[in-house]
Amino acid sequence: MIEKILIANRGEIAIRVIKTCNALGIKSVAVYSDEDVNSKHVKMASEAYHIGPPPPGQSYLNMEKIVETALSCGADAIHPGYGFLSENADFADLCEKKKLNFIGPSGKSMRLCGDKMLCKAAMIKAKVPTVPGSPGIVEEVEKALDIAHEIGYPVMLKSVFGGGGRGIRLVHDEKELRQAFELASGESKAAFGKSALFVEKFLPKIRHIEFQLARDKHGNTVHIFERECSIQRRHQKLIEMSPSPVVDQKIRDEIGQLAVNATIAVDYLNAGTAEFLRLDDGTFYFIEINARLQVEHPVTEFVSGLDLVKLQIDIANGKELPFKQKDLKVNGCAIECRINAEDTFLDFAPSTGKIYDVNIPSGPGVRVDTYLYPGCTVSPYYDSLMGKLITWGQNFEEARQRMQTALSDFYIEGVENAIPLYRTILDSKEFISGDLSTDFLDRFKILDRLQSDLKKEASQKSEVALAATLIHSEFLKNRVKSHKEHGIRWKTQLDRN
Amino acid sequence: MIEKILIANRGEIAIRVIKTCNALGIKSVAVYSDEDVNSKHVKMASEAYHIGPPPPGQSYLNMEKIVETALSCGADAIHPGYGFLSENADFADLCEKKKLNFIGPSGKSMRLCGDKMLCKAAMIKAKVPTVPGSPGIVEEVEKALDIAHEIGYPVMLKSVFGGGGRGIRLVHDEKELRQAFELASGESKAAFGKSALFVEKFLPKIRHIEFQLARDKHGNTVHIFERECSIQRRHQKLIEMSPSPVVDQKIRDEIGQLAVNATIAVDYLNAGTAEFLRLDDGTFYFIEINARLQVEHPVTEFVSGLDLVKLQIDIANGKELPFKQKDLKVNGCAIECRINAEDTFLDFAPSTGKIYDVNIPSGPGVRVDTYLYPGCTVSPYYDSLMGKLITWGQNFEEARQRMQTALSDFYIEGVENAIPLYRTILDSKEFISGDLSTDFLDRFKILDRLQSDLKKEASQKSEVALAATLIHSEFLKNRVKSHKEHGIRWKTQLDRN
Amino acid sequence: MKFKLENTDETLEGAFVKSLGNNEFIIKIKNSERNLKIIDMSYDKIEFMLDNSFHTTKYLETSTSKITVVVDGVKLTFNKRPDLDKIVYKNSGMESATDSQVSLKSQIPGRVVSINVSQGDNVKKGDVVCVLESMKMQVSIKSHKDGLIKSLKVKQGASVAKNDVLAEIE
Amino acid sequence: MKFKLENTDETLEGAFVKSLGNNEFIIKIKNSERNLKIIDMSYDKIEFMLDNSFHTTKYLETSTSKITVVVDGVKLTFNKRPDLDKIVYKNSGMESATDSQVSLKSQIPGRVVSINVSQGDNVKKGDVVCVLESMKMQVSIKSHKDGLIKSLKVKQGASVAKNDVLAEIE
Repeated sequence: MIEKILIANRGEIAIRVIKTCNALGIKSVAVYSDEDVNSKHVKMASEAYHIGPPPPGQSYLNMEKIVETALSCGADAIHPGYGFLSENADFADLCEKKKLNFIGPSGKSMRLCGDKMLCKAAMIKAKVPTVPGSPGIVEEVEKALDIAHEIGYPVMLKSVFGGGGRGIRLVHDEKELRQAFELASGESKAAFGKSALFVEKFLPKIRHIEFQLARDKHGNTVHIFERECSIQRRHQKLIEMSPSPVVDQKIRDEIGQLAVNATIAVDYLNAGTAEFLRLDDGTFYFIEINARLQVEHPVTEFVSGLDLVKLQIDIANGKELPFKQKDLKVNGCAIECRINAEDTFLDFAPSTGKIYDVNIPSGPGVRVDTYLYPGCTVSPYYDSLMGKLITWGQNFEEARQRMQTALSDFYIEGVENAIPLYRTILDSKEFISGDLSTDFLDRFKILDRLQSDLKKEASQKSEVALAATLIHSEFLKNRVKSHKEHGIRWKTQLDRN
Repeated sequence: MIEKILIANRGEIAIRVIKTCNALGIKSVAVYSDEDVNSKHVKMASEAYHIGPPPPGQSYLNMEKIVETALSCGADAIHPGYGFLSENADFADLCEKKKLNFIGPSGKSMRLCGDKMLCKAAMIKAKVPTVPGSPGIVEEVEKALDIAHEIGYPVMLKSVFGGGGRGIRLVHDEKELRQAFELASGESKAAFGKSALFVEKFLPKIRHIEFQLARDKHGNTVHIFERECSIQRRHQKLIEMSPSPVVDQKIRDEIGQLAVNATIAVDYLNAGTAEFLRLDDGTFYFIEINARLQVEHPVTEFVSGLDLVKLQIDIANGKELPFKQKDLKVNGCAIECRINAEDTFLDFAPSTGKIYDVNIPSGPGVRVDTYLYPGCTVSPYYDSLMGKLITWGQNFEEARQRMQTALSDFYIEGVENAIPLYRTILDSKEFISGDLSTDFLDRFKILDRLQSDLKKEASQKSEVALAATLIHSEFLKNRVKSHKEHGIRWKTQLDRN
Repeated sequence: MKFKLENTDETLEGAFVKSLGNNEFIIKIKNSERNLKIIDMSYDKIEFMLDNSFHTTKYLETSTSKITVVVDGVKLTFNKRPDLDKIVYKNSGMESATDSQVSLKSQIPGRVVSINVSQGDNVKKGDVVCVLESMKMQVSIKSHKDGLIKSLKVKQGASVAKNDVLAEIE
Repeated sequence: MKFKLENTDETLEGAFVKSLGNNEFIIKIKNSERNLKIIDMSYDKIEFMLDNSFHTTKYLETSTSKITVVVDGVKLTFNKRPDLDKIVYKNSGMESATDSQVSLKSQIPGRVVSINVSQGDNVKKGDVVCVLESMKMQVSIKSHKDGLIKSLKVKQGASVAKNDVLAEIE
């Protein structure tokens, strides 16, 4: 039985895993780069080991160093989180070789999931419908141009590696495709040492709906409902929810069974996700299996009542799933907003730096997974996900209302973030009516509405701001500079008569 | 429909009500005494009005002032929280007279619930079993002595007013009864202007189990399961949970129906609680109806998925209950620990003062309702409840594990509290096996175990503490005094070579 | 004090009227008197009641010419010089570079992955000048106008901060 | 430095051995060398790694004779004078008054509701001397020994702080 888990990750997901370890009495081991010596996962773990300099390649992607650390500190298992080494089949193999219990699928299964072309073939064999598109990997930009010409623009340029939306580019013409091909190759080479791209027909107004899966070592397989993840920017998810407004129990049973078949087709182990695209006419196409715990797993935890990390550990321990498909029922509705460090109005460009202040919301049905604390740093070396705000309600409307309240209470000082954008989205009649699609932001000109909302809000607060400015000029004007420099917090001497 | 609610309360319950108001888009109005100008409920409400000096009699119990404030600010409803005016029938009547929607039962029903003797008579009529004891109010100490002599010591001396354990005293002999009678009269006179005590047979090794109730204006009545509240100190609840380890669905249906009958017998309206004692042989005795939202309502919210404050508002708006008894199913298990400002080793005596630092736990299945923030004050004028830590799990064990983890993460600097005590209780085999009773602390000598746990913990941390002391003498020794005096936070100049 | 909300005709004017003692004041906003009670004040943060609502304000940046405050989580900037009194919206996305600017600045912090032009090249608005990497993403930095690359200010592999000049384009 | 854990025979001794630079040090605890890395330090709080575990320590009270620290949420007090080196447990409940003490002190803050004895009265241990009210509770303050009420130090209605003397009993 697993007694000590090394978490080969950082940020909110490392903290998430530590929390379950603590509850189960399992020792947790954090690893950290020079950049993360002050990070919360280091502070929370039972033990923490330094593994290298800031660039991921020299620390969080350094598999030998991580395995060596696990062995020398006596960890018996490794949880990879998401990103980094989580879907690296070589790492899974290395763990197995070193007798470390890798909490995830086998290297072999991971390779099959990761190779989108082989995976597609396996799905076709298992009668799981897939997206119409190019037959295999496209090595040369000229070949990509030929295919695009054949199936017609716009097309999607995708990387066999990547996932989570990275390495996916929509291109409208030859020029864009050339530029995108070069960039995508570069990114892929930088991250994975090699490039392998393919082309797929662009499908308009699609929804992204995925099914949470779990499979134990005894072959028991279930899906734990769907998540609707259609609100995206640049093909990366922003808002996720479960259940989906367009999935009823009949569709859930039907597509859920396809997801289970897909899982069995790649001999998957542990928790994973089968991603589907859904067209406006109700057609579902399998796109890929994410061979890891997803960022958005908390929405499934809320509606299923399960602790998915605990489930992962139990499966890794060889236990049988403690339930059957029929035991699982959707309870209420959960929504997640990803709290990314990025500037909505700069095309979601990264925003990094020190967090001077943060207020984390709380309340009935509110959960926040985050690494933020006042004084921490959002590093440019790692991804922009600072945290996740998840709310649950008996129904969609209650979850939405709680999300709105929690968003208003969420304050982050130091980096740009999308909280105002989420407030605009959650207020929109289209979101409320469930008219979702991956081009939601463009289709409803959400950024224009956001600008108008921000103006309205500024106008509402202008009198209060004026009062604050008056106070400043009356009491603080000459003091701020000098005191800020010395970092002194002082109490003002107001009249006490 | 209610659009603006004045919350005639303070502390965590005022904040709790504000959160639901925010989610529902209802404006919230806080009231505050001089002592509370810096309190969190004032900061969170849409509006806040000063109502008087610190002593409750001149502020939070000043019904005329509160009603006047509600009328002048345009509130259309009043939520009384618990304590203070929540069970004051005159206040409910006054609100009704002034056309303010009082979110609770009618004054008439409240009077019946509050008069334990009349209530007992109503229950006997409704065939709800009650505790054997004195036939009515005992005005003179000599009469109390006679009754005690008749039914035999030990006996319980109780106040017709009070509730929440206040005004209940266990006495073993004549001398104790005389002293207790005098104190209880005094307290009751101070708080309610009059005294009315009665005597009941002391029942050994009892459990305190209560049923959450809801009744709408159309007469629909349901119970929302039981809460086991047997872990107590001085007859006040410390830990509550739902479901109870000794209540199965059959008993839940049976006693729940008694609770519903009790509710109807007093023509109750809105959310309330029927309290029962359960003897070791499985007998349940009704003791009283608490005519308000209870401190421990969050455990019911967790296992039912309901927002009870929202339910209260809906009922006050005249809506019908949106469910039937058969729709309500217990989902998992929830536990609550009350975070009181009191010194466990000083017989739970109050501990007040400034909160220098606080860390509030979070995580899956963790909820904290609290008014604490760094820099706030725990006032001697009001009760000792600083907050509540509530955890949910799919089953008792998961809820317990999450509670243990959350308790370790909960840090309060400035006042004594019972967090270490709860850790000892939650670790005990008796708690785990569900062997609960109101004398749990004494029966299992929990305070002795706590002392031994604290010693063990101190011993485990002694080396770390030694390291910290070494650092202090090396780097900080001569700096602390002067810097603390000036309130300066400085970064030390360590060698940076 | 007087200032204007950008893009609207709303003008705001305010002043302290008098002290009532006990940290309470009468102030005037838009010609109506309001009650102000200061609850707590530190060098960069003030908590106060305006009439009967509580507000928290943080001062993020203060200089003689402007002040940036966060009021109940909403960020506003005032220009204090009378001729420039206005509120500039956070996130307004309205401050993009114009044709008259020479400098192409980085709007994000990052590492230079590649430089796609050389000194003396002619570029069109929208052409990729260089690629930055930040937070695992590669971001193309595009020319903000048609022109000639006068000079390149960064090298491949270099780290740039937000607002660093990447190139000068004339 | 050397100190003893109260009620056990465990003795702890420690010292700085050397600096490794970069805020890392070798220290010796119980004769074994340990690696200490200071992460962050302010006047009342230190964050450090001891070997490979992170710890937070707050210094609540420091004087020449003793130091009270909270280590990862656990409070410990060291007496630093060599003859008194020991850890006094928080919440040990062992510091109750003894017969030799004259002063009856209040262990809670509160308001005096009633005084139940007069100067010159004889009291027995456990007799109620006065009643305090705090946090809506009435708490009886009982004599800590048999004796004679020499003087009463409080009046009805007065507020008392923790550790205020209520009466002197001889």
